[in-house]
Amino acid sequence: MNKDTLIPYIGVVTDIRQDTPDVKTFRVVSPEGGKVFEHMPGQCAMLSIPGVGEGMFSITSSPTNKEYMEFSIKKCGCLTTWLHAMDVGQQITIRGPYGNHFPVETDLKGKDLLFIAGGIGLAPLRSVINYVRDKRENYGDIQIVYGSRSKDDLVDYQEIIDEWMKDDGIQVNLTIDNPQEGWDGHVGFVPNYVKELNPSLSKTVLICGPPIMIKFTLAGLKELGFTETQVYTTMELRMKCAVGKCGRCNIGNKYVCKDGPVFRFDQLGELPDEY
Amino acid sequence: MQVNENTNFEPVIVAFCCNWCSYAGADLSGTNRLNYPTNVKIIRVPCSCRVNPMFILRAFQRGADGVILCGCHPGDCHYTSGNYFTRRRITLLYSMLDFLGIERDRTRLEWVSAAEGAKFAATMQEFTDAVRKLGPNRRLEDLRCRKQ
Amino acid sequence: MLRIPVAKSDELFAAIASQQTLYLPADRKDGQAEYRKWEEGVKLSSRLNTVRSAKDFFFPQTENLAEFRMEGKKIEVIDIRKESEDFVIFGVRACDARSFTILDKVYLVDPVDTFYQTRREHGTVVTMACTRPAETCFCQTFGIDPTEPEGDVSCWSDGSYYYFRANTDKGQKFLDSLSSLLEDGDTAALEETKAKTKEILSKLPLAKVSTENFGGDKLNEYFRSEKWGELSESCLGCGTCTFVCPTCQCYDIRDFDTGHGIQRFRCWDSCMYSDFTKMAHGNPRLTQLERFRQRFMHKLVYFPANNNGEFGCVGCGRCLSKCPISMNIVKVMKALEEK
Amino acid sequence: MQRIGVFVCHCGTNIAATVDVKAVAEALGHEPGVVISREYQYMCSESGQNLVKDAIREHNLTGVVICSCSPRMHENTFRKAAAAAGLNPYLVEIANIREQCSWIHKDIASATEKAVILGKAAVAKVHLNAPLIAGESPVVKRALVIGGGIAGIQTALDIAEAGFDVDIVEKQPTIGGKMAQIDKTFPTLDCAACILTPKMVEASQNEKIHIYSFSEVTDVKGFVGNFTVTIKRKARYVDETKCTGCGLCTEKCPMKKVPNEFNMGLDNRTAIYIPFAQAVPKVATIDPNYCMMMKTGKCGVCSKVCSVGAIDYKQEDKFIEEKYGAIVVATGFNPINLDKYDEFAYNQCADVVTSLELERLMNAAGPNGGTLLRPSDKTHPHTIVFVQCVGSRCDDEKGKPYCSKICCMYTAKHAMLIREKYPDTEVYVFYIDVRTPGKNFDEFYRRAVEQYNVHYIKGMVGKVTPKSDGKIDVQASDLIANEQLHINADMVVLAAAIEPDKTARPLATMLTTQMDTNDFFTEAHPKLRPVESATAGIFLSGACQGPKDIPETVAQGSAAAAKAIGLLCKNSITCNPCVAHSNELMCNGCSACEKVCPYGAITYQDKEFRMPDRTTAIRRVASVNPAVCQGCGACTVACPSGAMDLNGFSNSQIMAEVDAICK
Amino acid sequence: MQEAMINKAKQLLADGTVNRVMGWKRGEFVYDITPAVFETAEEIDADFVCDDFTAANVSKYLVKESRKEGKILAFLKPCDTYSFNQLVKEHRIVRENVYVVGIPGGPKLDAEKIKAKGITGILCVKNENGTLKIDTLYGEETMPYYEAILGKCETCKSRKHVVYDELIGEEGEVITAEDSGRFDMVEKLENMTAQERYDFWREQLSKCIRCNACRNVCPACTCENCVFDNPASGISNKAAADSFEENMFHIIRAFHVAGRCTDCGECSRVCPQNIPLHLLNRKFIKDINAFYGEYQAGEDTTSRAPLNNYDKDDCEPSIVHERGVE
Repeated sequence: MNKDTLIPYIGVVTDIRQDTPDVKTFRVVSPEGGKVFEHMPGQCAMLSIPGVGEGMFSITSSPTNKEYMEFSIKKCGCLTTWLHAMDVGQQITIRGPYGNHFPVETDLKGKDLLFIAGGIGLAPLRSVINYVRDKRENYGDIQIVYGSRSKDDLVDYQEIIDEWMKDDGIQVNLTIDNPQEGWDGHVGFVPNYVKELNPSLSKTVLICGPPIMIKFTLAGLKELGFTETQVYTTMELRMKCAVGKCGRCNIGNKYVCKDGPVFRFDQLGELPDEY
Repeated sequence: MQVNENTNFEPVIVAFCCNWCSYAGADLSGTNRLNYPTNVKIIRVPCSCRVNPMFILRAFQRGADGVILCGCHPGDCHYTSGNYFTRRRITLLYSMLDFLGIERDRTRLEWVSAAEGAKFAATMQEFTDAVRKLGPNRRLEDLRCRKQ
Repeated sequence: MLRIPVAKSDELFAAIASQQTLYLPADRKDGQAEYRKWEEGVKLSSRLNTVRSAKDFFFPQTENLAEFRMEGKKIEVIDIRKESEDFVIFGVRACDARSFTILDKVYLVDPVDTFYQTRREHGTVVTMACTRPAETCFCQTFGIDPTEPEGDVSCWSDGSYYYFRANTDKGQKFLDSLSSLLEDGDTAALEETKAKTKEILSKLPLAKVSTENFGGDKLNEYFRSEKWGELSESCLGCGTCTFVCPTCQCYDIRDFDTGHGIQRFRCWDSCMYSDFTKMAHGNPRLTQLERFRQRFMHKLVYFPANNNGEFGCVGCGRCLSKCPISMNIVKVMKALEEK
Repeated sequence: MQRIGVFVCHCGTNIAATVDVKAVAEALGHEPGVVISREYQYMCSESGQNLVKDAIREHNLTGVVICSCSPRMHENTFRKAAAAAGLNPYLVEIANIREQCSWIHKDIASATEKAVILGKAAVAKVHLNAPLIAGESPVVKRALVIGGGIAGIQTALDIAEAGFDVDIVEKQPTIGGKMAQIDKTFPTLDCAACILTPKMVEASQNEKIHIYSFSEVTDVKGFVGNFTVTIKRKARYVDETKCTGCGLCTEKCPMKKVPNEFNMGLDNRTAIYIPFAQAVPKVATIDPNYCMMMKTGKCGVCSKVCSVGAIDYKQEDKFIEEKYGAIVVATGFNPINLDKYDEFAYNQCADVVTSLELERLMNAAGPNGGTLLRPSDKTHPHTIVFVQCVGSRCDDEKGKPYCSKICCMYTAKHAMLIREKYPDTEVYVFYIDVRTPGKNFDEFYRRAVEQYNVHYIKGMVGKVTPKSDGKIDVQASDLIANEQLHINADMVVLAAAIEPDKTARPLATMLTTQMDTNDFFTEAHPKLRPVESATAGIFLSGACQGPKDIPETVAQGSAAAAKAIGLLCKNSITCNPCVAHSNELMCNGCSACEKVCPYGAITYQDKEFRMPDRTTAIRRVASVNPAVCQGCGACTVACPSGAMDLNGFSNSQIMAEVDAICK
Repeated sequence: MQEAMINKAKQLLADGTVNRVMGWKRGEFVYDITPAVFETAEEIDADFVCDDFTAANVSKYLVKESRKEGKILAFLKPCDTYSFNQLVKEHRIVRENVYVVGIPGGPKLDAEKIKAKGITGILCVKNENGTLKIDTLYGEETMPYYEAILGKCETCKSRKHVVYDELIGEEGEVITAEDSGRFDMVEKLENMTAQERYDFWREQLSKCIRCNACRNVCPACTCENCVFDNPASGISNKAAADSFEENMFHIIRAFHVAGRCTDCGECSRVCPQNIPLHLLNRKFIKDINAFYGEYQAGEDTTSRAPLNNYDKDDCEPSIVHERGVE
């Protein structure tokens, strides 16, 4: 019998990094070593602890990483609380990859890219950012605008400072919501910051963050002259099967787990406002 | 475990005991070295009125063959009225289980005071014997939980 | 056409059951019908349809997906799928037969659901043409002809004979295996029965219900309709319609700790349930209006949008007779069409 | 992921002799979340506890399971040890493998197996333990005593003695209660007033004590340590602060035909009155039902004669609010109403009196100045019949099922006093049983029979019939002689049953304390907590809890005071954190929990919530006052939605134990 | 009757006493009637119906409706008034926001019972002197009226309205248990052996598809969040995966409504599988009456529910063991 997509593989957690007070990044490999499966940037995987729950998480490592996958996970429910309490060496179950991905090899190729992220919203974009960094020659300018509540809540802060900021041709703009001691960077909300930065209209935008941030940033981008066809985002809804069958994650006739999670805003605009 | 019905059958018995009387009564039967079967495992609750019917069903689901509930004698409740509520709830629950055809001897409620160590031991012996006679719980078990 | 006298039906069922498990609708004490495994003494029901639909055979209410053993930090995944055995479902009505096609469009598209696939492969569907449609029937609305049911084998009855026609290889093999019992005969009486049935069909109170105003292109128009409030206000949010529906396909995946391992099972779920889309941090369908709308939008708009205009309803009428408050897809269609 | 430490105790050989302790530690070491599993000779010893403490620190434990003796023995010990090592004490669970395993079983294999299962259950439970913090709630250092009889006075004096402020609320114009009406006390026959009035004065003079006479409690809010009580100060139309109690007004008041309650209506008083000479406070009170000025607007004599201008006809009821840390109920008793006892002709014949009326008739301050005369014709009675158990020990609706306890003794006292003072008077006592338990009580009773020749007749009085000649025919049966008797009596004295004061029932509702079917307050435990009510911070003093004589009342008054003092001594109360709590999002507001709570710890509030449809709505939800809740869990089962759960014994914890045991 | 109700509704709407009317709306067939809220006289004229098939108990809707702006008119049958009262008692319905008009009760008819006779294609149903004349696609059929009476109406407990602001028609009487025979089936089961009882309930409960219709229609089940939907309760389950879960669900549900269930019979009416669920509730009611004295939930809004009450002399659970056959 063929392997059913609902039956998961085993993954071993080999490294756990505390990113922020409530976000940890987990490194997962197969028990035999190496990646459990290949994926494209923006795709997701179902992680589970049997008896606790199963949940969809975006794969935050780049496909170009050939050794492991990473997941940045915010503690919010039963399963994530359990995951946060894990020690290195713990096995989990994993299945995937699921969903579509950012069109890194098609529509985005050769484009100037603007990444806008808020809080844990950086997680799905990180995969794309590192993919693009690894295939730098295929893309134009890269600008990253990333904001969080405070400096401590910036996910992947070390990587941003140590790697992204040091790369040529990458402009990183960080912001935090409120002034804080030891922070001499920008202070303010992401949507306003984006407007202040007044990015060039030639850029293709990839945005991810809390719904309210997306809403205002999108409005701001439109004011600046961006069109919806230039902006991509990635969605999250209640999922169980991750293969478009169990019937919960649809927005109109589109299943986020299968037809998404990556949508261009003009596509989303055609769908009912139920997310 | 392949249950050879009725022979070598060791029933699993869950006993809910209120902290103030029955649990102390159980302790006393220990202090007095009064033997009762190892089948009985005690769960301590503050008062018999803490025992939700859900817990009793849960025990049967998970493989208990008998459930016994012990509390202070009526009138002696540490919380004055808890066991009166217990009595009503459990009477109705047991009656309902009986109505559904579940064997009566799988459930019991006994008032055991902190001084009644001997009664506790005797009750547990009696109850275990009765359940042993009935054999494994089949009418209210969850097949998924049956020990393989 | 191949046929067998109705009087010899027990012989027929015995012959089928000797080869594979046979299920057919049988009457229950309470006057309703349910699919039952045939054994000596089980009679084919004369009721128009069963309470539960025939989807149970391919998509059972609950099924285990996998088992997990946990020890220390280790997890072991146990694939518990078993090769299933061949079986026959006899007496499936045209509506239910069509529902399998609809379920196929969900479960057999990539990635294939192997649980469903296996059962589908092992099951032979023998349909039974309707002769006494009820007032709740509206399968014609979805282009189904209850006198010409689909399935691996189609079967008709004129009261004296059962007539058979194979529609698939599997069906042909099935009929071949019964060749000793079946004889060729003329179908004049059957055609008469069909004609009578067709006459009744044209007189059904719901005969005029039409899908012409529905389909994938109506997405935003109907989603924003003001009728939903009124339609959903009396909905209890139970899952009766979903669970008796032959095409409802939503499920939940849950884990159960058996005390000696974790069983992962899936079970039917209903988009009418308040927790259907509930997440740790919110719920996109907070009110019964949204959940109610989802069910009907799915059948009348989303499903056709994704499946070349095919609707997610077969007009079996179960929800019409079973909804505790008698709200149903026909009422919804009529209300939405009103301007 | 929990980090749990398991510690298995040998208890010398107490456990180790029948349980393979090493095997238990080994088996539990494999349980999920267990990171260390050790066994030790004596876990409760200093070094055993250090083992636990070190492990907590070293392994950063999130939970501890001790397999040892009963939690009733050492739960606290290990909780303290955990706390000392920085682990919340409520993250410790005990598996009882001594009293409930090693001591009752002999077979090592099966005992070990059971010990492992008990250990697993504890591990499963501790997985779900939440750190609990015992809340603290401040204590208002002031006590309220409701009722100013001997019980209330004694309690108040004792509390004041300990240095705390205490208020007495008394509904009558004076404190003193029933004891003030009594003539002599048994078994010593000393004068009640002589021993009571000094205490009344002491109470009035103690600066820690404030007396709200002629006042009633109308509302009680709050909980132990922090009650807010509304007291109604009824208008007495006399300014208490000005009145000197000179009594001139009472002499001059023209309205002199007011039945005198203090003398049981056996004589009259004036409309403005001071109940009795030693009243405390000695302040006049106007009875508006009789005062001519109040009724007709014409009179004003008292106002004219009052030199200090204390009279105020316009005075109104005043409500004051006070805060208290403890409340002592001392609402006392009353004789029952005898209207229904036609057979004793109480309403037809003035010479049929109750025992309390007899007290007044015999009292020097009573209507006859202490000479016993028949109320009807003021003649000296020569034959007096006492009827016992009038309304006590009764099966029917008219009376009370209980024994009123004091009647046997006071009847003996009355009989003795009468025989002493009027040797020519024959005294008959009809009794069912004579009950005289108590120090010197039986001797006292025997003296009445033997020394004073009181005729004690075991039997029932069937009918009392007033005769035209002023005599009273008492028809009775003598059960011992088995004969019917007719006694030609001059007076009949009925030992009426006593019942709780009528104000007690509404008060109990206000206080959320419980009462029995006879309206006596129910004590928290009939043997071990006799002066506490089940509601924390409410104490019981005197006859409100059950019939009592004076020494018992005083003893209980002092006991209640001691309990109250114990509470008031604390700056704050540490609350048991194992209390119920309600998940407001799930609460239906149905009041089921409130109905089963014996402590009144659950209250309902209308709160605003964000509803699923993004609107806000007002919902009625339960909330538990952790300072009052005692953690019985009755509410958790009454709650159908599961909104109510109990800390330390949560639904999921108990089910985890069940699962572990049945596995 | 329907006429009088329509007039009353329109009058109360017109004079501003209420701004909505809770009633029943006609459907596609003679029997598929939906509870509905009407806001205008036009809507009422068009769709309001009250006839032999308006069996649904609308009191549960008032939990939500009574929290909305303005007062709503509710037409309540005698049995519905008990549910209504019970919900008022449990603070679930805001009494001030409902104008209750009592209307005569059943007996109502059950389309399923007509269909069970093999009668199909039902177009019209008329009661003529105790005989139902049923117009069908296949010609006219007849059956005795009493055989089509809805199960809950067969054992009607009361024709009395325990609460109303106004009454249409005359006040009826409470019907004794002997006269209604509502405990007869419970008693019959009690007299069976344990094995027979077990077999009976297995056959019934194994039909359960866990659609939750019984729970969702039940006026006593108005929990904000049912324990069976709440993963944190530890007993949540969805589609019964096992015979135990069928038992568990129905036992716990019956227990949760014990002492609160007014015996309105809706659970059995809506069960798509015809499981006689009301027998579980009636068993509790019968036991409560026998053990703790007659109690009718919903009869008033002040008495203490039997499970939130006690008597020191209550019987012991051993009474169950001492009863007749096992």
